[in-house]
Parts: sequence; C-alpha cells; structure tokens
Amino acid sequence: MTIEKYLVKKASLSTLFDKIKASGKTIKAPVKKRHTTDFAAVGSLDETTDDYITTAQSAKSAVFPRVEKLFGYVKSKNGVELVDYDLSTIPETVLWGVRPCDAAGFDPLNAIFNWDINDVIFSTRLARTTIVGFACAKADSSCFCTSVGGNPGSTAGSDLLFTKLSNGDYLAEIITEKGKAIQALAPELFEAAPSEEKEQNLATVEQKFTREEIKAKAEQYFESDVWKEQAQRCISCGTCAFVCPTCACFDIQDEGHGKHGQRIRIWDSCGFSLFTQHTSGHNPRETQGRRWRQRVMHKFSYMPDRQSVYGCVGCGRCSRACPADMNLLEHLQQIVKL
Amino acid sequence: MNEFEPKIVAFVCNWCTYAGADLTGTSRIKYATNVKIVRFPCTGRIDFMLLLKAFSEGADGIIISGCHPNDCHYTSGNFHARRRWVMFRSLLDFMGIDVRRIQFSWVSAAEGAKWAEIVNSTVETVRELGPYSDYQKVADFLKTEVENG
Amino acid sequence: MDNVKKRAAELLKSEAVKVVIGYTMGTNGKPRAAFIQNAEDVDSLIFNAQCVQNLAVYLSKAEIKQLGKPAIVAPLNVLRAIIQLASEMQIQENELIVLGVSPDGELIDFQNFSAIEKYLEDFNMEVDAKEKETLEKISSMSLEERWKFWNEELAECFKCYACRAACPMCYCHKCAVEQNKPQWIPVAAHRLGNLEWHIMRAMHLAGRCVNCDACHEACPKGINLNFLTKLMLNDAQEEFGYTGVTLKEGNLLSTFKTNDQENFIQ
Amino acid sequence: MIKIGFYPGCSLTGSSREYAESVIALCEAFNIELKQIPDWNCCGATAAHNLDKELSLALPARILALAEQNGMTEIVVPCAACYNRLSVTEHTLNADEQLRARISEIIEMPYEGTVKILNVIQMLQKYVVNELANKIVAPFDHKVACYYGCLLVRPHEILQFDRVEDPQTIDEMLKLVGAQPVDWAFKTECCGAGFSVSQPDIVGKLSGKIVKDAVDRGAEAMVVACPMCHANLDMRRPAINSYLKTTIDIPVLYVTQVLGLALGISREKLGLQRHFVPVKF
Amino acid sequence: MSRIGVFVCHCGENISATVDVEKVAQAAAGFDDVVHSVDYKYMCSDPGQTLIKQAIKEHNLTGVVVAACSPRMHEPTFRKACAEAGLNGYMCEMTNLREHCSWVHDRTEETTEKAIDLVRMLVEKVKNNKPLEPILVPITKTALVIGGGIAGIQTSLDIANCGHKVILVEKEPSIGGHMSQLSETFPTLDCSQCILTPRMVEVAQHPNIELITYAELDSLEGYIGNFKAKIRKKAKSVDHSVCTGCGDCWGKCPSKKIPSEFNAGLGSRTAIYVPFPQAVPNKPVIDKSNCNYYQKGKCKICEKFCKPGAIRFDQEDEIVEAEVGAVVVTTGFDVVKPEFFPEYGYGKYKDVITGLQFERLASASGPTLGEIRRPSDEKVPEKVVFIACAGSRDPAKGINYCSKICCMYTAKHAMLYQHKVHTGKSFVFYMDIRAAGKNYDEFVRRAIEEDKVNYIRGRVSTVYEKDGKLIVKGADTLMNGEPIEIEADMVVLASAGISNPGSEELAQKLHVSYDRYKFFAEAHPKLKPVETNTAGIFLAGACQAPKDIPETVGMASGAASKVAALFSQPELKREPLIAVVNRQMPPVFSSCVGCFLCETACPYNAIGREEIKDRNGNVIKTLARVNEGLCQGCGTCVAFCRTKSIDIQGFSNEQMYSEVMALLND
Repeated sequence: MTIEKYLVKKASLSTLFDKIKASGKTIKAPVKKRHTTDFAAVGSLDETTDDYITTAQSAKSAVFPRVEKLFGYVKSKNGVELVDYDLSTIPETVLWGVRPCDAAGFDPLNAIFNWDINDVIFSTRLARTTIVGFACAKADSSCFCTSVGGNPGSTAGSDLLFTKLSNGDYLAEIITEKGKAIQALAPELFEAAPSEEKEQNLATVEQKFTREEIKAKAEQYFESDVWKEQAQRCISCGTCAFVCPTCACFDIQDEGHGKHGQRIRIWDSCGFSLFTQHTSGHNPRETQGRRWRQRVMHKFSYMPDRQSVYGCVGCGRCSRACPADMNLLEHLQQIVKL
Repeated sequence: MNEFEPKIVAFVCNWCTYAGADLTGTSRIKYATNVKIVRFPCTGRIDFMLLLKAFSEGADGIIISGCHPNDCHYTSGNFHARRRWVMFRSLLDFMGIDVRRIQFSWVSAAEGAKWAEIVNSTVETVRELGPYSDYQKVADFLKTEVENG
Repeated sequence: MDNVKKRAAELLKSEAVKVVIGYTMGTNGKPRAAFIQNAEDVDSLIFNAQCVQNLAVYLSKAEIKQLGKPAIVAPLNVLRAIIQLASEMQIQENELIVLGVSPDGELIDFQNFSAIEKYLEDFNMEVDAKEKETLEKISSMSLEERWKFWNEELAECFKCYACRAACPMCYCHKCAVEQNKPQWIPVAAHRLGNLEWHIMRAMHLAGRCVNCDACHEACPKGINLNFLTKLMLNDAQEEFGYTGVTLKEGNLLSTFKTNDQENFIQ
Repeated sequence: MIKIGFYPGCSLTGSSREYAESVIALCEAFNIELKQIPDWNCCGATAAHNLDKELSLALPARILALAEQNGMTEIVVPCAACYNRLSVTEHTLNADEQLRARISEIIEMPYEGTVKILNVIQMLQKYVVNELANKIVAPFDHKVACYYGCLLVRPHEILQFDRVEDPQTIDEMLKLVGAQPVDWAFKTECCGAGFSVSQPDIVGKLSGKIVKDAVDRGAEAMVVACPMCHANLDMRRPAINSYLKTTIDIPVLYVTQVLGLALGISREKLGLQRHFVPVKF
Repeated sequence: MSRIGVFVCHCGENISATVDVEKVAQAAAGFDDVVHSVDYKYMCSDPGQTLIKQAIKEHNLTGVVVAACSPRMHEPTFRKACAEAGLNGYMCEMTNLREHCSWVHDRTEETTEKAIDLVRMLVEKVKNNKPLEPILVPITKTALVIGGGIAGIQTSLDIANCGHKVILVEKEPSIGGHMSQLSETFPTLDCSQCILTPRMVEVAQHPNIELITYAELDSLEGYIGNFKAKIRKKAKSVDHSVCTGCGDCWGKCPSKKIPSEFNAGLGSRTAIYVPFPQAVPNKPVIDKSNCNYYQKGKCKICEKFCKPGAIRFDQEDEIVEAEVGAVVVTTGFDVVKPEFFPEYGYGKYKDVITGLQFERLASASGPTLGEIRRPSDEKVPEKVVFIACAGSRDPAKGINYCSKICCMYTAKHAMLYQHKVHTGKSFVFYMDIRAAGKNYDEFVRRAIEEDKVNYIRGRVSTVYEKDGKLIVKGADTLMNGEPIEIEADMVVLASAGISNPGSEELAQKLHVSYDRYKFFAEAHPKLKPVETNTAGIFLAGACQAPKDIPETVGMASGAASKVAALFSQPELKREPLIAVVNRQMPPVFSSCVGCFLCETACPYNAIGREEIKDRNGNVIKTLARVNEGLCQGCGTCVAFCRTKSIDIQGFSNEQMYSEVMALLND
C-alpha cells in the first residue's frame, strides 16, 4: 500500500495509546529504569519515555525472546510424548516507540528464521506484532544507519511511523495494513497531514561508507591481521550480540523437572569462546580475532549472499554496550580504508 | 486439604551423622517421615549448589549434618564445610532466601536421639514456615511463560 | 604518567617486553585498553580516574599471551588482581613486568610480587562506607523485600556474561555455568538460571574478589551484582579477619580456623 | 616536644608527691610535656574490684574516656596500682563490646578503647632510654636492689610487661646510669600493702623480709616504681625495724629519682627531702 | 541405556512390618530403566544373594539397588555378590529402608511413600555409577624409622623381625635416646641401661636394620608405599669402617671441657667423643664446633694417635637417598630450658637441676658414679626439694598439658635419693599425684610410706639462694595454704616435657600435622593413635606427647605392626572411592585451570601437580593431579573446585546431583 500521512496532535497520542490498550493488545514501550531504557510492557503512555536515542536492548525480544519454549515433553516408561507449543498463547502486541533502525532489524531476523523452513513460533509472534515507530530527532556518535541503508526517518519495517514536529505534534505515516488497523481504533485522532517537512525534524547522521564497500573489503581482507588487532581488546562476552536487533544465534536446551520437561531456545553469541567448540575439544574459531571476523562477515557478507539482506542496521547498540569499547563504526571505518 | 507436609532433604556425612541416624534406627526412636537422607562421604563434599538444587526440586527445608569439630573422619572436612556455610548462609540471607529452612547440625555416630530431635524440630520449623513456594515459583520454569527483556 | 611512558618505551626498545598493556583514549571519551607493541606508540598511554576497566583480565587471555612477555600499567585494582592471580598460580613473576601507577599517575617501581604485596598492605581492601551503607540497607529489608529486590534486579540479566568476562578472577577456561554433566545451572536467562548463576558467581569469588567493580562497570544493564561479592568480602573481613589479597598459600575457603563461627549450627 | 597525657592518681598528689615531682622533673629534662587529664577521678584501687565489678570498671573507664575526650592517645600512669586498674579495665572493655557499651552508659561518656596506657618504666623505655647516655653527669655508682612489687607486672596476660617472675627492666635501666643491681630474692614479693590499714603488723613482717634481703645482698639503696611499695618500705621503716629488731637505714628511691640524680637534677626538685629514711647520696 | 534391578528386603519383619514392601517393589518396577524389581524376606541370606546374582544374569542388569539396611552394614556383602555375578561391585547401591525408615516410623502410607522415594533416589544415583577397580599401589618394603630412642629401637626391631628392611636414622652419634640417660626405671627400679643396651646392640647387629647415626632427614617425597627419603649424614670426621673404637683419640683430645650432652651438662666430654661408654655404634665422631683443628686450624692430635688412621678431617656431609614404603617418626621429646624458670633460679643456681640431670647424678655411669652429690660443691645434699609440674599444667607458661611422666619419676627420684642418702630429707611439692598404671600408685605410696618422702600439696612460688642454701618458698594447700619455706641443699625440677626443637620443621618435611605444642598429631585420638593423617607415616613414643617407657614401647610395637601389616600385602589395595581430576581431549586436556586452591583444602596433601607437555617438552598446562596413594576420598576438593574439574568416584557430581533431582515425586 502507499504510505498515508496524517497529523496526530500531541495531546491525542495518549488517547491513541489508551485505545490500543483497550483493544486488548499488549503494549511494549521504552521505559527508563535506572540508567538504561528498554522495552517493557506498560499500561499507559506516562510510564514510557521518549528521551532515548536507542533503547539499550533492541526490540527483537518481542519476536525472539531471550528464553522461549519450543515444545514440552512428558517421559514415561513407554517413551516420550511431545506437547506442541500452544500458539494461541502468543498475544497481539504493539511495539511502541521503535526507532527506524530497530524496525529495519525485523527483516533480517525474519530472513534467518524463515530461511529454509518456516519457523512457526517466530512467524506467529511476528505476525501478531505491530510496530509503531518513532523517527529519530537525536543521534549520537555510535549511530551509523545512513551508512547501512537506513536513515533516521526511514519507514522500512514500521507499520506506523511517528515523526515529532516542531510544535510537538506528530506526523503519522501509515505504512502497512497493521498500521491501518491502529488508525482504525481511533480514526478521529488522525487529522489532515501537516505541511511541515518531515526531514527538518530528523537527526543528521553522516554517511561514512556503504554496505557494499564493507562487504567487498571484508571479503578481500579475510586473511588480514586487522581482525586480530581489532579484537585484542575484546573480552569475549556476549553483550554485542544480545543487544543487537539482528543477531539471531541461539542455543537449544532441554530443561527437565521430574518426568516433565521442555525444549527451549535461548540467545547465544558467536563471541563466546565455547560457541563453536566441538565435543572433541577442537574449536574451528579458536581465537577472538576469528570470532570477531565471523561477526562482521556474517552481517556484511554471508547474510547478503544467502538471505539477500544485510545483518547490520547501524543502531550502534553494540558500541554503546561494549565493556571494552569495541566500537563497530570505528572498526568498519578501518576496514573500509584497507 | 490436609495439613502441609514439608519435604525435607538431609545431606549428611557417612561417618558421623549417617551412622548417628543408623543408631536412631537401632534405638527405635521415632521421627517424622518427611526427611530423606542423602549420604555423602563428608560434609566437606557437600556442594552448595546441591542445596539450591534441593530447593528448586521442591524441598521445603534442608538439613546439613556432619561430625562435630575435631571429630571429622577426614580430620578437617567439616571445618572447611563450616566456613563455606558461613559465607553461603550470609549470601542466601542477603538475597532473601530463607535460611531458617536450612538446619545445620553436628550429629555424631553416638547421637541417635539428637538426630531424631533435629529432624523433628526442623520439620516443625518448616511446617510453620509453610511451603517454600516463593522459591519453587521461580524454579518452576515449566509453568512460567517465557520471559523476555 | 611521563615516567610510565618512558619506562614503557625503554622496555619495548630493549625488548624486555613485547607488549605494554595500558589505557588509552577510546571512543565516546571513554578510556580503553591498549596493547602497545612499538616504543613510538607509548605516547597514547593515558591514566585518569575513568580508567576503571581491570586490565589484569588480559593477562589470562590467550590472544594477548601470544604477543609475548607483557608489561602492564597497574593501578591499585590491577595490582590486587595480579597478586591474587599469582597466588592462584595463574601468572609467574618472571613472565610479567608491572608498571605500578599511583592514583595521580606516577610510576611505582616493583622489584617483585612481594613488593606489590607489601605496597598493598597500606591500602585496605574494604567495602567503603557508602557501599557498606547500601549493604546494610539491603540487609535491613525484610526477607520478602530482599527476595523481591534481588528477583527484580536479576530479572534484568540476560546472561551475556560481561561480568564474568570483565572479571580478572574469572579466568577459568570452562566456567562451572558451562558444565553440563551435570547441568548445574540452567543455561537460560530465566529467573532460576539467573538466580543460581549469580549465587554461584558470588560464592566462587568469595575470598578471591579484588573489589574492583569491573563486573558492575561491564554490565550493560547496570545490575548491582557487585554488591553480592562485596557482601562476601565484608563477611570475609568480619568473620574471618580476611585482610585482602596475599601471595601466601591457601584461600579464604580452602583454609579454616578451628574456632570459626558456628553459632548457627545445632 | 613530646606530649603525653598524665594520670597522677591520689598517691602522687599526696603521700608520694616526690614521685610526681621526680617524674615531672625527668620529663622536663627530656623535653616531654605531661598533660594532666582534666577532672580525673579515683581509679578505684585497691578496693573497688572486690566490691562492685561495674564500679571497678567505670572509675578507670571514666579516666580513660576523659583522656580520649581530650585527644590523648597515650597516657603515663606512674602509680602501679592505677596502672594496673586502668590496664585491666582497658583489656576487659576492649574484649567485651556489650560491657563497654554498658560502662559508657554509666559514665555518660563514650569510651572507645583507643588510649595507650604506659607505666613510668614503659614511658622511660620509649622516650628516654635512648638519650640517657648523653645526659649523665653523675653516674649513680651504687649497689641497688630493684623492687617491682606485685602490681606492676601482674596479671601478665593483660599487662604483657616484663618477665612476670623475674622482671628485669628496672635493673637494666639502672645499669645505664652506672648503678649495680644486686641479685636478690624479693623482687616481686608482697610488701603487704593490702594489709596496711587492717593488719599493719603484717606489713612490718612482709616488708621487713624484703628490706633485710636487700641489705643482706649488699644493696645501698632500694629502687621502686610504686607509691605503695615506697610507703611500706620507707614510711613504715620503724615497724620494719622493730620486727627485725635492728636498725636498717637503707634508703628507698623511686626509679625516677635515681635517674634524676644521675642527670644532675637537684635533690629538691626530685623531692628527696620528703623521704622518711634519709637519702644520703 | 541402564538396566536397573531393584531388590527390596523385608529383613524378616524389620522392614515389612512398617513398610509395604510389595508396594515399594511394584512402584520401583515403574521407574524409568528399572527392568526388574522384587521383594524378598532376607536379601542378605544366601538365597537372597542368589536371587540378585540370577537376576543380574537373566536380566542383564547394569545396576543394582538393594533396598534393605544400612550400607554401613551390608554394602560390602552386596557389592561382592554383584561382582560374583559379573557385575562390577561399584554398580551396586544400597538404600536404607530399615535404620532410616522402618525402624524410625510407624506403619503409615507416608512411610511406604518415603521408602519409594528413597529407592527412586538411589535408582537415579546408580544410573550414574561407573564401574571401578580397586587401586593397587606398589609397596617398597623398607621402613624408615626416624629417631633411635627406645621407640625407634623397638619399632625397628619389631619390623625387622617380621622380615622387612629398616633404615634407622639417629641424629646423635649413638642410639639410645633419653632412656639411655636414665638411672633406674619406675616402677620396678631396674637399671635402665641394663635393659636397654642389649636392644641397642641387637639393632646394630640385625641383618635387616641399616643404622645411620649422626644423620637427619633432609626431605621426604612420595606417598604410602613409595616414599623417597633424602638423609643427610653429617660428617663424622672419622671413617667408621676403619676405626676400631679403641679410645686413644678421645683419651688424647685436648678439648676436655665440653659439657656432655649425655650427662645433661653435668659432666664433660672431649671434642672427638663417643657420647657414653655403651654407645652404639661405639665409635667416635668429631664435634666440629668444639674441635681445635676445625676452629683454630691447629691440633690434629687425634690423627697423630689414631693407629688405624681413621681420622678424616676433610669428610663432608653426605646425602643418601633411600626408597621406603613407610615412615615411623620416633623423635622423642625434650625438657624445658633454663630461661623457663627464672623464679626457680634454674640456670642461676648450680644446685637447681632438672629431673634428667638428677637421673645422671643417680646413675652409676654418671659424673658422680651414682652418688648423689650436688653440682656446685660436690657435697651430699642433706635436704632435697623436688618440684613436680615445673612448667606442666601451667597456662601462664603456655603449657596446659600434663607431662604425664613426672609424678612417677619424681617419686622415683625421691626414693633413689632416700636410698642413697639415708640421713637425707626429701620434699616433693605437687599439684596432684597422677600415678595411673600398673603398680604405679603402689610405687608412689612406697616413696611416701616406706621411704618417708615428704609430699606437700602445693606449688612453689620462688627459689632463692641465701647463705649457701636454696630457700624454697611454697604453700601447703592441705594446711590452709600455710606458707612454707624450706632451706634446701638441692632442688630438682620435674621440668615439663616439650616437643623436640625442630619437630615443626620435620613435620613440615613429612607433611604431617602437629598440635599447638608442636607434638606430632595422630590421625585419630582414639582409633588411630599411631597413624598420622598422611597414609604410610606412623608415630611412636614421646614425639606424639610425653609418655613413659612401657607406653612408648607399646606404641612402638603398634606402629611396627601397622607397618608390617602394610608390608604383608603384595600391593596396597585401596577402595577406588577417591578424587580424580578430569581429563579431556587436547587442546583442552582438562577443565582444571591449575589454580591449586584445592591443595590447601586437601587434608592429606594428596593433590600434586602434573605438567602437560608438547612434543618438544614445553609445558603447555599445569594441572592438579590426585595422588591415588594419598587420597582418602573425603571430597572436600570436589565441593571446592570452581570448574568442577575434580570429581570423586562413588559420590560423583552426577551421582549426587541425580540423587537430589530424584527427590521430586512426579
């Protein structure tokens, strides 16, 4: 569908929010807790904040939770009986306050989970999620969406995108049918489109390179020492992967409790030293340099090759969260200059 | 519903308390059925993680018992254990885990009657505290819907 | 700091060491670790109050070990970690040159680890008064409040293990949390998995933690997990007269005194 | 200038003024300023600890608390009985926090247990001994019997001062000023002070044996560091003489007086004229 | 997949009266992996055991749970039965339905439910059991005995007479120890040397005993059955293979004023000397510290007069290595030194002596040839005061214990004195008389009643000299604490027995523990009095605590029998319930990171270090390694190991974890 533009008054925003809530949907929106802001289930707009560049963690957990059940089982003398995951328990969810970079992350996630076979649980979650984006008026030095195909006002990935105007009112862009459905909850709040230019209300993020440049350089310098050098500081934690909107590596575990149990899927990270360790003790990605290269290659080379989508949206979360200051933008700029 | 019957697990050393509990038996001293004994070579062997496992598996109370100081079959396993418990208890208490549910004791091979008393008093204490549902709720990931950040 | 740089350059030039591990200015105005391999690069070394990452963590890192013999810029926290690591046989005196730095960045020479140990005697490794207040505040809550407090606190944890990765004492190649025969601790970052992980972490650091707060600094969610280790430190001091890191054999929990407290034992 | 707190106690302001005078004179010579604890009270010796435990702790505790209040970290207590009571109190209260709180309540003053208590010998050892040699003008070339009495060294586990059965510190110190300590048998024997009011005849007997042995061993002077010892050996000499059925005129000096003489401090300043048995040195 | 058999025992009616055993067996049959479950009247009976053996074969069982009585009773029985049926014995576990269930509960549903739970827990455990084989440790059948006093002599002879080799190391030039210094022995008053010297000679001549005198242990490594000892032979400066022991050298030696150790300082000896006439070996050594040649570079008179030419001034200390399978420590004791008693004037007054010195005065071979003459002027003392508990039982002196032998030897001394000086008067100040032992109290009574020794119950406060007399001031507590003064001619102190100087150092070399008084610590105060906590190292005599001759000899024979028992087996067979450090494929090798914090946690010093090397011999990794010979299987290291790299066989992490996890009822 073509994008429809409306004006939503500043005061109308909380009414819209309440209407969504009243419709029975779960709303997850950015909440400030201590010094980090993250998505959490909320009851009213007052509980949320709009003072954030990005949330500490991405919004991906709405569709790819950090722990999720795949199926249950019951053991008996006669064997094991499987109990399918009850998809009806997945709620209709509205993700409110998603930044354009974050919204762009759902596409690569979807590409991974539905690459060969359809991941029903993931797809159901995604289908029941409506993304209400808010364009960026602020950016910081870790942001580089414009270098990886995005921009602070990009509509890609969002179902509905709000851009705050100079007077505090919002430009609402309805991008998908799901967005339309939100509008339908309170059509009276959606007024005629404003005249003010969207662009003048957006943050400026300077473009440093293109994804294609990175892809080419990374592939060309696969054997270079640059990976090793960049990874010297890295302390092998999983923070970057866990805050990333597109990182989709997971581990499968069975958790038993007497005769009952469940198979669960949980986040994992290619940065962990045990990630590729074989039972034999051999580890094909033995050093942190190789693991770091894998992370970059996967996002900039393997994914576009296999899934025709790049795995980085330039949100800069990994750089902000890294305890050892492994700054992705800085590193990509080094690579591009090779 | 019947009165709450607490589940108690006892981690005991082979040489003193297990033998002491044997003596309780040979002396035909009765005690509550709630307790189940797990035999270890020495209190020094008892991993603190096993206590957590016992709680997560549904125990409402735990008894840890071994040789009196200086009586350890291995000379000092109980001393090591005691130090570990001091720290562990403090940590659990700090984190809001109810240490009243963990009874530490020294029961020698000659203290059959003491063993029965320890079991009975622990059962009573835990019965009053009620089921440890706070912990079991956290542990029961089968019923907890997936959590996400 | 000039003397530190000078010494670092000398060491590199004379090939007494192959790499100098120190702090340099990183991105976003934050200091970060630097691995200087050429004498010409020593000017990038810095030291200020923001240098909180415990560089000793790199001494156990295979990739850094491969660079050759290191020298390390060592403020108090790093010095403590070095002594604790040495007492746990993880580093040897002849494999490392320590460039001690005072809080104002002055070079402190150490002939050997014993000299570091001696130097550290003047600095009490205590939980400071403000932190003690926090410990007491938590302790004075009711049992239910404490349980709720830590459940909420730990619910934030998604097990990225940055705390572990940033800790100089978490050098094990395979952490107990990754042992799966048996699976002691659930891998998942659910409530039980998080609770057990953090209990175990605190216990394993009891008597070993150097109170550097690197774990807390590293936590992307700012969880106050360092207060668990601080409690252990405080207990160790109060219960067992533990005075801090030392080269002497044995560890708080691998040693005992016959008169340790036992009023809780029936 | 070294500044030390000073607790004279009752004896040093009365019967043994010369002890106080000689301590002060000696300290002056070594540039030590003794600052009296303001508003000090009785230490409780020797009766309080037999009557009321709390009282026996509260009295010394108040003295120590006052010292703390006045910023003193170290006090010198010349009287052996006072030294003993103060030390015992410090030890007892430092070992029992509850009791310390209780006593603080009684004296209506906080007592932290931070003050270090020195007897005269310890004070001399710490601040004087090293500089002694340079200042000697008149070596005390006499045979002396050093008498320690009971309170200065006992109970050993609390005071931790010298060898309890055969103390040596005064002997060693006097050697430094030229004296020759005799080897005698009554260094720590009881002088009978506890009976000096109730059964004075016993004092004559007990002190008499002490004095006699000193004389028999060739001592020309007895040296003490306790007002009670001094009172019994000096003031009660008539009783001693009548018990011994002879006349013994060996003088009894405070250790500070002997050191003072060696340094050339005037006899008057040292209070030598105050003794009952004349001092002829 | 496990195939578990469950065998529920009725124990006559002991179990079945309160537990519904059929129900238990039925419930167990429903457990995962349980393929066979039965109940039976008496499982431990022959038919019961046969039942198990048959089931193992028929059902191809991989694990067995016997639900019966305490494993402390019948675990070996059932493990043996399983082994006989071809199932490794360690695949059998017992659960205690009798002592821990039927005997302590009434017959209720809960009791049966508990029994089912107990069975479930052990079924889960046994699934994780691993077949184990007993550990066989080779044994070097030579014993090292350290210290050649009566304890060492007796131990050596007993072991040697069992046909095993013994190396006896003595630090002095002669064996004999304190016993050789004694005059007569209580309670029989037979001559000490008369009974001792034949034994000393026997030691020297025994074909199985290698006697190394004037030597000390330098180091000990290894473990039970397999120790390596380094022994430092101090230079004797005399070639004993050439020396005939003629005595010309010490007759001519000009340094004659050296206090004789043997005579406890009361007599003197020369620089080249044998300690006493009956010494074994009866050949001299040169005491370098007192020899004119060694100290001043001139003399060599002994060399000149030595006809066989045995003097070797250039001899140096020599280290010899020996492989031994067991060590017995028999280093004896010492008595407190002069500075201990300023109040008694010991060291100040010549006539205040220790009990050991009195022994020498009373001994026919002593400096006075057995006449009691006081050291200062060699006069016969007319009044002697004996002070018992001189140091012992005196917390103020830091010795809280009773030295045990003093009451008896003091009575003996007083008696000997009265026998030798008929006109003399003797007094004994004592706290209590401790004369427990065969004919001991009678002996003391004899001293009091027949020999008229004055026993005064009270302590002595001080001893001082006056007009040539020793004034002993004390109190008689049986006379209302009446002060007493005795003008004595001689005072004998029953000085406290203390540990030997150097015992701490020796204990550390041996890795055995010692108590606060530095006496060696026995493994168990009641049941293992001659063992130490290090397997293969035993104790005898006063190095463990002061004790008298009969007790020492008894203990020595006890230690010898322990050594003989150890040596009587071809190999040491030990239960494999010990700790092991895991090993994994390279490049990991083990999850052990080599922090060695387990080293201090281990009560047995069983944790050693193992270096993993690459082909070029470079060390890649250093791991902990549990010494199978030393580990006793307490598992303290297991609970302590952060990486779970050490596990204990039989109570492994997986076993205990499974047992706990099986607690849940669903």
